[in-house]
Amino acid sequence: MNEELRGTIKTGLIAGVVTLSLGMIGILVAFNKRFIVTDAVTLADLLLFGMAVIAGYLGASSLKEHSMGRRLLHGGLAGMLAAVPTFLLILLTLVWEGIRDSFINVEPALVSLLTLDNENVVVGGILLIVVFGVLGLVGVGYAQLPVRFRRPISMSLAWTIGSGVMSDILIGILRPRMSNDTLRSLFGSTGLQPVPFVVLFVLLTAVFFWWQQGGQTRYQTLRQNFTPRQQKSSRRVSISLLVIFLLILPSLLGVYLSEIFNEIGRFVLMGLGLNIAIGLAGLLDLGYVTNFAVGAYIMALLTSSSQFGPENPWSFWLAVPICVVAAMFTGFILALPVLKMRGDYLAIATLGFGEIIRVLARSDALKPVIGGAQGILQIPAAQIGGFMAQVMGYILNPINNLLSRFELGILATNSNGDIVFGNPPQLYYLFILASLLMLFISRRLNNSRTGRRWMAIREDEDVAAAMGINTTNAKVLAFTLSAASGGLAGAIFAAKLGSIFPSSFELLISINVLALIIVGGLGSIPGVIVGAFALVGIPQLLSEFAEFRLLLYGIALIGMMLVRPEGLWPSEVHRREIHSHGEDETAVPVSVKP
Amino acid sequence: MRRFNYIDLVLWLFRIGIIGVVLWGMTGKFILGIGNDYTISDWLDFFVSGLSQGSLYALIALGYTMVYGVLFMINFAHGEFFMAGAMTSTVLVALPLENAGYVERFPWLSLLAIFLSAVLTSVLVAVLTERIAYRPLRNAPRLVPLITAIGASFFWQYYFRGLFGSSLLPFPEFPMFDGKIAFWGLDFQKADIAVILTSLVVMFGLQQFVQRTKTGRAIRAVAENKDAATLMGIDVNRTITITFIVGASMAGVAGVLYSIVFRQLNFVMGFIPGIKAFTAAVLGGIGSIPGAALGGLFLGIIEAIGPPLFLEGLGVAGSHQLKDVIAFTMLVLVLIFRPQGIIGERLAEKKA
Amino acid sequence: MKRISWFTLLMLLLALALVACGGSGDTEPETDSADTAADSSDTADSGDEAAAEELTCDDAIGCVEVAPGDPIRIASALVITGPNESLGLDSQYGVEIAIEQRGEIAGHSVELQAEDEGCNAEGGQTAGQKIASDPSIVGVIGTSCSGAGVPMSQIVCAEGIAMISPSNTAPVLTDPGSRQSCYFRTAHNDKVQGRAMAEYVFNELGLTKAAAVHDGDPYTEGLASVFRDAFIELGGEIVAFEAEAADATNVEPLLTSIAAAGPELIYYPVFIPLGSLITKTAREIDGLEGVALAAADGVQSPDFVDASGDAAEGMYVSGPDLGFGNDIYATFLETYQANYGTEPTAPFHAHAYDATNMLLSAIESVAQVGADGTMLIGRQALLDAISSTSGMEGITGTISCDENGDCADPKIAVSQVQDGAFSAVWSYEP
Amino acid sequence: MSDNILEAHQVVKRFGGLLATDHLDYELPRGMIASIIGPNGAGKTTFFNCLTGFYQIDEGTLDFNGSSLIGLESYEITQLGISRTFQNIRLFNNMTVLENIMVGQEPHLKSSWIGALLGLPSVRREEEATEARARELLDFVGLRGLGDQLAKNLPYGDQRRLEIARALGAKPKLLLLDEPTAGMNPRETAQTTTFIKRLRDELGITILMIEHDMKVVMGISEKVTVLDYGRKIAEGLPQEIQSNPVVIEAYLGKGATAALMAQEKQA
Repeated sequence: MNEELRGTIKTGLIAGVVTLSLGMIGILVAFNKRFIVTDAVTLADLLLFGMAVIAGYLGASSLKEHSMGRRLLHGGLAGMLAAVPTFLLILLTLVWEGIRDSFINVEPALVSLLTLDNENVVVGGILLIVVFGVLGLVGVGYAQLPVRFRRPISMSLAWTIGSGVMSDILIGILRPRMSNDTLRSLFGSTGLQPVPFVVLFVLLTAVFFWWQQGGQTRYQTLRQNFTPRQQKSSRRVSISLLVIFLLILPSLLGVYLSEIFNEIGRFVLMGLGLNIAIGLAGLLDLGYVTNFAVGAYIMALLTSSSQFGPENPWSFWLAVPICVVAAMFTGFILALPVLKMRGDYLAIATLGFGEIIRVLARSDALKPVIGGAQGILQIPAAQIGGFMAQVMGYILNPINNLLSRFELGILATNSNGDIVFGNPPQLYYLFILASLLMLFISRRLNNSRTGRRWMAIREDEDVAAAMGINTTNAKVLAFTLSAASGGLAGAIFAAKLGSIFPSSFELLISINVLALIIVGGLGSIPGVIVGAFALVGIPQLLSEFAEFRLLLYGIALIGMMLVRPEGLWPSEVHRREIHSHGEDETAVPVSVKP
Repeated sequence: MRRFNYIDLVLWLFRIGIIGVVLWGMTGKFILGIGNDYTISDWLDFFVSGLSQGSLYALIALGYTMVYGVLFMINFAHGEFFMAGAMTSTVLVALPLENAGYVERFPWLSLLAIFLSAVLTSVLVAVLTERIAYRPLRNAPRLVPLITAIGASFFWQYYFRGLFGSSLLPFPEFPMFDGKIAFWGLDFQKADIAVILTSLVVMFGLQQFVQRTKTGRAIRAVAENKDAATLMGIDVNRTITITFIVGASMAGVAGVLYSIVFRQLNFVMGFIPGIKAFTAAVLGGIGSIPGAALGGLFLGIIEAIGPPLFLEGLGVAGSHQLKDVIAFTMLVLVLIFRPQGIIGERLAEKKA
Repeated sequence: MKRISWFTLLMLLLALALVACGGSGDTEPETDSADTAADSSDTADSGDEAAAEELTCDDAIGCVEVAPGDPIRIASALVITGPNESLGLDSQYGVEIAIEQRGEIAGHSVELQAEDEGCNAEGGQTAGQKIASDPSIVGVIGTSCSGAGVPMSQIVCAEGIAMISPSNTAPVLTDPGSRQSCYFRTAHNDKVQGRAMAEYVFNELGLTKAAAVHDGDPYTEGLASVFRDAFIELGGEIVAFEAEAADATNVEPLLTSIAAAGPELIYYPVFIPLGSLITKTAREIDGLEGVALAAADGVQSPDFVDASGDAAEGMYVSGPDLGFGNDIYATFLETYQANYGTEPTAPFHAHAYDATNMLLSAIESVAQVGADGTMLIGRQALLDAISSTSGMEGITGTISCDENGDCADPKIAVSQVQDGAFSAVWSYEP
Repeated sequence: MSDNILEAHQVVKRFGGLLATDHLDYELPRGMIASIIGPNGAGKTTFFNCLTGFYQIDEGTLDFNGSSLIGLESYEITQLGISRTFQNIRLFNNMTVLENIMVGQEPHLKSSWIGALLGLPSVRREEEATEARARELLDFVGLRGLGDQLAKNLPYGDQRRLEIARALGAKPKLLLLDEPTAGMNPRETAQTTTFIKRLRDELGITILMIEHDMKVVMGISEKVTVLDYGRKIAEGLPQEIQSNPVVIEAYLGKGATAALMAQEKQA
């Protein structure tokens, strides 16, 4: 057997095992109700038959030789092999009656899906292999396309399918702006209608093709030929457009997407804070939820009108600074015992703090003070009232009146003339404000002497000390300042929810924040934002996938790191190491010893 | 010789504070008699159940520590290897065997089959994880594999949830682990004793393997210095895979032992033991095999005995709920006294 | 710099496109005020009136219009990922079966949009916002966890969407002071259920020394606290009130502590994993040999009996009497097994099934159907219909809603596990 | 105050049972270029580490400019005026060349993080001054124009120079150079030798270096100390050391005397 054939067989079987897995863990059946193209193509079809195309594509493109016949042969073979494990499963269901007692998702619906609804499952299974073989050939054909066609087609296919998957989100955005009939002609109850699907696909392909075939260069030349003054004004226009865009965003997106933006904002805040500890100072903190929890609980204790709040509840704005300071104080106190620890010892100690907070929050011991399992209720939303609100109302109301013609708006006053940060579009402005503030602070610190000290410690702690840096103080400062942002996030979070329960302060939060700053690009401030969009925003949008969401999240984490280990938007200095000489000098003892 | 600064002051206060709380709690317990009145046999029960739980932590911690030793990465997915072995062997081997009546007729053979299938699954999952999620990132910044490990952890949890469902699975009752056994007039759970003994045997075997065999030496060489090991003709990738295999086997064994003691499983069962085992590995001194064993036992025992011993005497409500607080406080306390863990290698002050 | 301008350009294009759409589809009357985003749903409602000529919506909150051939959409917001997912998925299956059995309502099928509430407050809020922002959703079955239910009920009620929870038990949700007007539940209020068990233990079993254990979840902590207070009020003594982590593996220390306190009964109203662990371990602890065990509806499921084995024999469980004199449940269980390949993994599928039927029946009763098949559902009318539900026979008993939205059958059964099944031994009515 | 910038008396540093420095006495007059030589493991770098606070000594006294160094953290010692370079270059690899030197100026910077947040003019001025001085130092060590490179991307010789520039940033009174010419070719070595001389002559910095290259040692040192097994076995002018048979034997092993003599004749 020659090398190439073995490669093709391997490719085909791997694709086959993946297909089999998709079936056995229930994804296919679950997604078979979810249309991409209404009443025609489901997500399950796409996954199932997509595997065959991919197998064919990979089988063909790994060949060195270019003869068409061999390519078709290998592609077709890979496609067919991709159906073989599934076929074996079908056969297995015939002999093993009780298979479902063990593999809960091997159900009749799966078998009928896999056998293309054939009465006779063996015939159906063989049919599946044939179909897979043909689709493998399609994959070969795709591989044969010149790159200049292939790329636009892939891109527009991805976008079109994405629109189909996200149809309910799109409907949410478009509903206020379109008549029901128009909407119904575009979307089915799930998925895009066939005609719009094709139109969109063709349109996007054309656009991408044009862009690639000259549009991009033309745009770039245009920009290059700007005079300095033009450049300056174009930059000014861009920035003001960006600002306007950010201001009207919530009304553009609607309530639900604003809510997702707020969730992203919460994680951006935490990410910016943790980025100080990990990205700048190299202190691997796995207990960031501690600061968040402190901020949230202090906010609840100060402003709640329940029995846990003070007799005269504070206003949100007065309580926020206290929350931030309290979080910083926690960061400071918890930094002291862990200062001498390095690397992973630090990680586990901070993880321990996070767990301690989590347990204490729900404990009976502290129930009289912070509510234990029943949490703290009746936390009022943040609001601006009185004179301040009046002044803002004079500015905001005319703008809103103007914008409302376009179904848009910005921060609004309610009927009493107060500004209440109660619903997501209003809260959005609070998050934007807080995020911009923290962005500003992060940037300032990043580009200052303090930031340099932290980076020096991250690179090599001993040498940093030899340069005259008081490393102890700098590390304590990093923990303290890093906590501030978490406290702020917690404070807004409590006011946003109106009630807090211990279940909001799990280890998963720390892990999520850590993941987003690394996926975004460690030490990079824009990376935090991109990371938060990728790891908080997208999973929210994927709520369609319900119980498979975390499975996809796991795959996405692995995939993103494999493709871009330096992060989605790395800092100027690519691929920064966390520990100076990582593995040899400052690392903790590492040998496998007796 | 160094001057005393505010940090040292705080650390001393912290140490004195914790020791004070502990002493106060014990005073309350034994002298003032606050809380329940325990007999010697009760205390022994706390101790033995902690020891049994700790043995499981230790077994899982071994895998953590070995992988850390060669790759310097926290393998967050290790708890999932443990879960994979336990779930698969239960669903595909243990329950069918029980239904067919084999568990009662050939308990030892059935047990052997269960152990084998668990180890096999754990190893398969571990090798796949290493191959796909870790190996391509061998030269990436250190935190990147940590993220893929977290991703792998999510993936495997929900993969096995998809395969076997999310309900709580019962594990068959084995006659030889049922009931109690008496030593020196005191009763012990047979299952606890079995777990402790098996763990000891497995850990001893591992120690011998790492010390005595050629592969063991290769693992140690790779842990010491990968480049040098390559020069010495050691296949580093292969050695790392073997390390994963050995670590995952321990996890597989631990998975079955866990099933024997607690007799119930579900797809999230790996997460908490995973975190605890990681803690144990660090507590003992990460990278050290006896350290992992010691750390695991310490953690198990302190979790069991801590609440009644330290907290009840203080009159704290719901003291058993706070066992994690005790465990992690002790961890921090230990790391303050010994930043390198209980038997971690001491860094010769600072390296210049 | 380049990237920023790129991003801006893209976003600008998108914005322009959307605004353009806004201009073209401008058939709606311009009734809304400045905060368009918040009111967008209402606009949609009122805009639909033109289409449904002969039907008029005079509802105080507004109506949902279902076009001919379109499904009636309801949502569920349960915990379907994470460690508690067996709880929520089980309920979701209950909802799905109820929809499946109902078939069509006046020519419209019923479609379920399943959301995840993650068993925490922020999850409940996010799911709530998603549901609230979709004007086509008639009602919600959710949430699983009380912590998620508090913020979610505030959000969906602001839009007048009916919400029925199958498993929230926290008293605060139906407390007259804090209850949201659109909130109902088919689960038993902790106040009732905890008291029922206390009375049974003290009056019927004649035990005077009890221990209670919870796991730090609002549900279990609430029940344990109510039990403790009621038991003391009746004249009993609580010898130990303990807590354990829900994901604990080693409960021997906990039970050894409790054994030393010398209770006659241990009440642990926790969920299946911890409940089963405590049940099995309690049988092996010295000093707990003759001690009675009791739990609540959190473990009232075949899964629990399977996982606990013989150890569960003889223990008491409070909750609805699922053996209620009809055969709905038997049919239900068959369908469940056939559709999902497993026995129920948690107890609340039954409550979810009843909640869904309650919602669907209410929809059936208030829906106005036009000649062309268009359906109008008044939101206020729906809420009124739900709250006037009475005497509906469900799996969990006779469902009747009181003025606070508690709809569970007031009768609470205390069952005993006998031969691997729950059989009712006593019934409590407040 | 004596004329010695550095005085060490009976310094002992133990690692386990091993005496890394064995009752070492050392005096360094102000303004001198001095060298410490000795075979590998003689305790030279250990002595440097004791001086810079990386290690705490077990016995003896260490005085710099008349004040004791004992018990000080290494950052405090740097602030007093001792800077150092490292045998195996230890730059902040993922920072730019300029940033490296700016970090070196730490002891003279005053701005706090609060000032930086507020964007105070004084902070901005200080940053500008720091950067300007960093550029000056870059020019001084001959790395003009490389300021924005990542430190790790510099060639080896430039990295050594950068390390010296970084150390100079602190405006030290005493500069400790740990094998400044290791790994350099003869041309670079010659350049570095001149450069070290310039440091003393132009900036007035006292220099203590560990060096293996005898040409460098003999060329610019005004005093040479020989360590072996943590003990001082000889001290004096280069010529005296060169002809000291004890040293030659300890340092180069027996039979090396002749070779060295021959080398000297050539020079």
